[in-house]
Amino acid sequence: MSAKAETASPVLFVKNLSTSFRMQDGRFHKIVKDVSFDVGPRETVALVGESGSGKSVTALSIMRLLAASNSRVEGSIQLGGTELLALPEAKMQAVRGNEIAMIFQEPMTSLNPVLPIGSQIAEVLTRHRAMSQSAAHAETIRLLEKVRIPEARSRFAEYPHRLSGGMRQRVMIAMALACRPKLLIADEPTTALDVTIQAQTLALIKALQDEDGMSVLFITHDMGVVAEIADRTVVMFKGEAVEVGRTEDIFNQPRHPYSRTLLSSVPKLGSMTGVPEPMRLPVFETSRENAETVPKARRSKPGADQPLLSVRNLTTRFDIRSGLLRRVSGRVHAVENVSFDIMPGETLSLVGESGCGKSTTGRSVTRLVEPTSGEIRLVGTDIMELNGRALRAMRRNVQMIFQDPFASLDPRTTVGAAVAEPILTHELETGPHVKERVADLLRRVGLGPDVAGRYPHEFSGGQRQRICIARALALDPKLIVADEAVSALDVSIKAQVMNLLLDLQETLGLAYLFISHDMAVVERVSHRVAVMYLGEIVEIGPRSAVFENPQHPYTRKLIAAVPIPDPARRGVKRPLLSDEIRSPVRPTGYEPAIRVYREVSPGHFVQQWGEEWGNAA
Amino acid sequence: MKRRLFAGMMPKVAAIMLASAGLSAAQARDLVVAQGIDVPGFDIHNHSTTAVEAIFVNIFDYLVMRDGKGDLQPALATSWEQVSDTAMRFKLREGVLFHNGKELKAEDVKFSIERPALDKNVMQNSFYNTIKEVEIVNDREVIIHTKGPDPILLNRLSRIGSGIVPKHYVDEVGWNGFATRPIGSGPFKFVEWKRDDRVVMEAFDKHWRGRPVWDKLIHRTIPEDSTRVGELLSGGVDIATNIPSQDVERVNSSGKAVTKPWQSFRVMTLFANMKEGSPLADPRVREAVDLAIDEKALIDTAMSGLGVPVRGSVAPGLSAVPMDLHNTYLYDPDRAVKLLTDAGYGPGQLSIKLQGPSGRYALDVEMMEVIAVMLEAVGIKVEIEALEWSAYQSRIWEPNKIEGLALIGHSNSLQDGFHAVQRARCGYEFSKKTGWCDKRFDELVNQSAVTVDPKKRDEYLSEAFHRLTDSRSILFLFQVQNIIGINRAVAWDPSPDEQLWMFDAKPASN
Amino acid sequence: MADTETLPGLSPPLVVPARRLHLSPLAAFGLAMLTIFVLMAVLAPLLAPYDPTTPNLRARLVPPMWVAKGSADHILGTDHLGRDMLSRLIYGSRIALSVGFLGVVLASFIGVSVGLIAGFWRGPVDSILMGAVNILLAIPNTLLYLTVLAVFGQSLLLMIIVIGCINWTTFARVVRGEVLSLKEREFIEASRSIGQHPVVTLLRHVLPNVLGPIIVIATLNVAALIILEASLSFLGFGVQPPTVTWGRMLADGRNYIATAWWLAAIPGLMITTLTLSLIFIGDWLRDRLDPRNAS
Amino acid sequence: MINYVIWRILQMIPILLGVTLIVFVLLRVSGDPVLLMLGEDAQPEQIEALRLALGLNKPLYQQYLMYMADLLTGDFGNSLRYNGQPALQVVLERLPATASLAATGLLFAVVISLPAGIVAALKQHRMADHIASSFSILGQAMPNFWLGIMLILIFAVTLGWFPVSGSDKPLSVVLPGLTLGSGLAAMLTRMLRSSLLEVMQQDYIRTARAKGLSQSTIIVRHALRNAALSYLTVIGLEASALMAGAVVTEQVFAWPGIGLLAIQAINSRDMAVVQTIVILSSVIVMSMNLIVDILYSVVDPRIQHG
Repeated sequence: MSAKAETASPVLFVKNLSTSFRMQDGRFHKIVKDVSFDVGPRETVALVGESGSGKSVTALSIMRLLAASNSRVEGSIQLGGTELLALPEAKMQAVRGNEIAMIFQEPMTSLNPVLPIGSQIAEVLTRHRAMSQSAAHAETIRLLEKVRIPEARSRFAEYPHRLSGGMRQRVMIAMALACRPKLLIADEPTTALDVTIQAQTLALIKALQDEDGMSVLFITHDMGVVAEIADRTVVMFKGEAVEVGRTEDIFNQPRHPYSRTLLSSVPKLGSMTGVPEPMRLPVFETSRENAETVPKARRSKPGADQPLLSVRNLTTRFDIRSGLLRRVSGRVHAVENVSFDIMPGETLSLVGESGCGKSTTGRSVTRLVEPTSGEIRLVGTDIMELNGRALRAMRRNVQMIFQDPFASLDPRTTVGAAVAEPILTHELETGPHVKERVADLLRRVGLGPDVAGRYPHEFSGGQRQRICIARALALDPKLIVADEAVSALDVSIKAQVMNLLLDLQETLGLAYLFISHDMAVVERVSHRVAVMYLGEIVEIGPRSAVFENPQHPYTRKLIAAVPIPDPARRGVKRPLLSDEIRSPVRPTGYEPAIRVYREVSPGHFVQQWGEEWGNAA
Repeated sequence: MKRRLFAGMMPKVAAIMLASAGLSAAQARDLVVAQGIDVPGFDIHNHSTTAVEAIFVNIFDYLVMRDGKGDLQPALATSWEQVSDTAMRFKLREGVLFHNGKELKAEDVKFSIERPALDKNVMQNSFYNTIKEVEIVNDREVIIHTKGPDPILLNRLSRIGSGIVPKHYVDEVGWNGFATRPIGSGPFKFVEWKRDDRVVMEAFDKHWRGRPVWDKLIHRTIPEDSTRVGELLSGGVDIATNIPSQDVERVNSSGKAVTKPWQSFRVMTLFANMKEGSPLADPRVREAVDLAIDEKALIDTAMSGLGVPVRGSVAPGLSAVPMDLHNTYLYDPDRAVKLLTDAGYGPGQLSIKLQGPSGRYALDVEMMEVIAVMLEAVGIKVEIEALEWSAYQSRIWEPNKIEGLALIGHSNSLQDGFHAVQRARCGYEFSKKTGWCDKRFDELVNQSAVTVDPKKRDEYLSEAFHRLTDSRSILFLFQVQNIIGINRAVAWDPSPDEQLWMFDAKPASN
Repeated sequence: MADTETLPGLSPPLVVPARRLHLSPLAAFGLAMLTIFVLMAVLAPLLAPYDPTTPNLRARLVPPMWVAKGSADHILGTDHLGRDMLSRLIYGSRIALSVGFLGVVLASFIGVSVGLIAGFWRGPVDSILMGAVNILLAIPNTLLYLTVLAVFGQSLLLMIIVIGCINWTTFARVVRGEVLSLKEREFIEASRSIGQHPVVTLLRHVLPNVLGPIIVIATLNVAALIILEASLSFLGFGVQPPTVTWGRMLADGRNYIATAWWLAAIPGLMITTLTLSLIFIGDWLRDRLDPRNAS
Repeated sequence: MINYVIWRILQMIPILLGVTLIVFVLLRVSGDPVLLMLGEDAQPEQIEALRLALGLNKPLYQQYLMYMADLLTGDFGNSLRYNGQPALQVVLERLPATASLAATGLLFAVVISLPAGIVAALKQHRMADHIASSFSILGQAMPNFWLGIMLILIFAVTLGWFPVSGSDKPLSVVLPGLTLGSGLAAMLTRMLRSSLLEVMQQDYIRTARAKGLSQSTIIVRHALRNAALSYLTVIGLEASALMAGAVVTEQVFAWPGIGLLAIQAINSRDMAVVQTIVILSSVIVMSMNLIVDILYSVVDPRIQHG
């Protein structure tokens, strides 16, 4: 494939592309600086970089979708020899959706919620192909079938909200491919999807590319995805294309220090095979070339015999009310009969896809949501019995770190006040000691005490997450529930925060309930892992046991779906599945099946699965 | 329908412009009269407002009726004679038809007059309760018996409360039915009533005076003054009552309409709280207040010159009132200051509350503001409390509720001196408000009520009027004059009794 | 069901430090005018050339000085009782502003309290409070004002109280909606998870974050109340004389539109200017306080 | 859907109870209606008799219970002002006039605000936007009665294009409709502008642009329906303002609807009529809100009332 790409003339040719935006001061600031690359016929080029690297702006510049009033695009963009930047808007409209099509990151918001999906696809056909309504209708159904949407005919009149995220992204793809464009620009098309759905979607794009023979410009931050699909890769950093080359070359011999940082920071699934303990990630400091921190194995000891947290038969359900009298018509079985222990100083990871109940489990354990039944013992005390003041006092022992560092801090409270709040609430320190303690905590998470007077918006995502960790540490908790604590962070930052958590665990003897959907991260930080599916734990055990010897079909599926950031390992053709993540909503009176667990090896339990998994394993 | 309205708007606009230019209301032989208030229904015995009566007169007739000068003229009764001190005989006009074609007979007269006289629950009862019985002599003759001598029986009978209604029709539909679909014998017959909008009447062909020149008479209710003036100027209405004085020039210079003064029997007064403890209990203080108010200036400023200063409840057109109290006033601020000093009040030491309604009488609030300035000029501090009408009414209605001075306007629906003073008798409504009781006054008023001899009666009442004036329990300010606006295409002279009797109106000859 | 709890365009809480509040020209105009009006109200006795309530019977309906027959004695002319329009306007600003601002302060206090409590605790408290909101929302406000003022009389204080007690529903609805969405935000959950007392959480973390929408609504509400006062005066239920109010001046001046235009035009202009200023300020605050515009 | 409507109607009951209670209490603690009924020449005996006849001598709560019992049988009491006619009949008679006025006002508001809002949003910060925005701000800053009087002066008295007042001619409804609709038009224009601007920033609009659709298709097909939600919200919220505005507008134009009736009834303490108006207009407001909610689900398929 890639051989072909280099000989033929490129489909897309971008030269010295610069994009500037008018800022609040009224002047134009360059966001994309002098970027040049090309995309050959049938070739897939990945544009990779972290948030703010200008990769999406580059894509929007190519499509000329930036508002003309406050943006300026310079340089040259040629599509099949036509200079796009010189086209009048009306002509450009004829190019968009026709010769270049685009799919976006958020399938949830990228479809118009008030129009049926069929008509949104048919619209492209009537616009560019001058088809009649009925012809467009028929072609739309063909497209829906092409993107493997089951029962395509009946889906035509469906509205987007009735579809799952994966389905919506398929609709987006169908829409993009409607006119058989020369070039498909895919802007983080799988980032918002669960990992199994991501795998399906990537496979679909690949298959369609082969069928239609189009070129793809693939924008992503995920090195795994890059390795999986890209023939060539453009690494972007602060608006510049710092490295352009064949994907294998960039992965094997990254030349630019930033490329190296990016690659080294990514936890690779399977890289922990044979390592018993969680391990720090290597972090390259981009500013200092070759300043490499050697990854150290961590030896935090899950010491005592007595579990710190002991959860038995935890069940949390939410009522769904409907009808005239607001009767309970169904229940979300968010957490169903879950039991596990966490030892002091140990990390137990809950892993699973959206809707599997992992977050609800975390919140139930701290009683931020009210569990339906079960027993939660923290250092011997049953938390379920506590109320009011006692409950608030208990919270000293368990703290939480949340996914979104931007939402986790009150925008109107200074960092210092945020960190001091728990101290003052529980009257741990008084007077000047509070300040000292806050400074100490901030120092501990790698921030200076001088940041105490600043407001959250002045910090980056990673720094904010550090502040949240400092706040969580303020009460000297024994257990921290980290709910997707690193998921929203950029690759390099993610590594730093993961390392911080590991360091803190060692020095303070913390236990973590680490909730994540990212298998690679989980593999890196956990002592033990529990895989959740539809509110239940389907497999639990020591990390190495679960990852190296997965038993449950779901665990296997999950591990298989993770893209590996290693171009050498790609090409393993996945079957084009279109199964969905199932919903934990049950009718009232639903009795969950009684589950039996089998002990595979010491401490490694797997749920006996039923018919539904069939031969999937 | 809406859609069509807008689709066809532009051509229609043009059409309407042409229409309003070419056709005046007069040529269409419709007469449109606009007032600020609507009728509450057509039960003529159950209302209490002159403006309502002003509409009714076009539908109903009385036994006797006042002419433009206020003199009594035969109407349904062609002649009358005093049979005894307590009985009066009336001969009825022949061939008078009700709007439904039935002839008006003595039994209708008996029925129509005995209801207000004998039914205590109707509002007009207080005006008719001197009547004991109506005796039918024959179809064309009745004798009205009163409980005692009643010198103002004819006054009573020339009011709308004694309008003659068809007995058979009321028997058939009841008073509630009558209230919405009335039948009378007046020059116009009722067609339609849309509440708060319009009463439509059409000419009654067989009216005994002859057919009115107007095909239709429409009374419209337009509460907002400026809108009413706008309608007058745009030709939407032909006659509009209560034109604000500031618009007089505008109306007259418009070329479309003219204004004419419209007499009213209403006299504006200040009721004084002269009960124990009130500073106004001191006659010197009341006199000082009286002398401090420059009625002429008050009329000229607040009322734009509309009004006549009075010292009693008197107006031209009323019977048995001492006209020496008309067009006169006392104003002597220096003496007022001295009186106050004598009474023990230095400048600024006396504080009086001035209560009044807001929006009930023309320019009522302005009146209070000017009065306050005048009182302050002699050293009386004034606190104004202006209330929306019904709140005001409920505030001062109960006895002893006036705190200092209260602005009240009273009309005279019996058009007789007796009615102007009778409520000031001890224990009656006015006396309850002011606290003023005077034996001699009560005696005079009571005497007048049973004295048939007009000369003696006038003497009694004149003395009573002066006693009331001198008591200064009520300070009389001025007789109200209103302004009525009339389209130049209509010839009509307003009568002094505040009635809008449109039989008289004719298209202007030009 | 649609989420009608938040006013579109107002919803997201705000993150803006003072120094980022660039003034737009319109907002600058609004702030300048508001400052002038406030100064006018405060300094009324010093600024007004005449007593606003004393009629001058010799100088009635004098037009403004720049009009023919105008006089420099009365810059903005006099009314039908010869009272100086300029002085009345200056004093009138006191009532306009106090009805507007005090009414809104009271309304927002009630509304914000109700909204906070209802949104934060939900359950039966929420049902009862929102029931009250729905009752008040169902009754056309003007009818309610008229009825209450007709019943209890028409003092300025009462008017402010009545406005406060009726007008709070918007605040309650919006605040409740904000609280409901804030409650989903992780920093509120974080506050719970450190064991903070709910009331403290409410006051320290929820309240400051709903202030933005409150300020915007309040600003626009002040404008609405000034117009309301004028409308009530028009219907005869306004603040009673001799208290001077712009609304009453405008309402009384309506009968002079054709003959002495300045009686209505000048207070009308004042009301419009003040309202415009407040709307400008409100719009500007809305734009500024919206985090989407904060970068 | 039907279940939802029934559910919403059931929800109105406690609200209506609250409404009746508020109005009842307010009016019963007000002045004595009997005095207003009987007029200036009433005798004390008459007053007493009428008080007794109306049950005004009973304790308040008994009067309220009596009233509620009557309401349930469809008896809203009798009008004092209109010689004891049933209040419900008096009010219902006026409803069509107010309904046509409100409908016209709403129509004007929509007809004005749709193009104005779209133009303002599309030409953001340009002349058309400034003009549309200025008018809408002026519309909000101008009291209804003032606008009404000016319209009469200009378009009826001076130009003679429309009738000054009343409701009998075909064009009568234009000026009052415009007066009533102006405030709503202004608010809707502002709302449509800002919600269109907001919608235009949404991802799906970017998608539509990426499909190569023209600007007009994007607005008509993709943006307007989404902006319609907040547009509808405002109409729902302003339903009661429309009813309230009718009071002033009807007074100015002598429009014989329930607004004018309300003023008269309050002034004459015609309690039965005032109560009936308030209850009826609450029902209207709630019904309008219900309609708006149902329209939501027409506009937005995500909302389902099941």
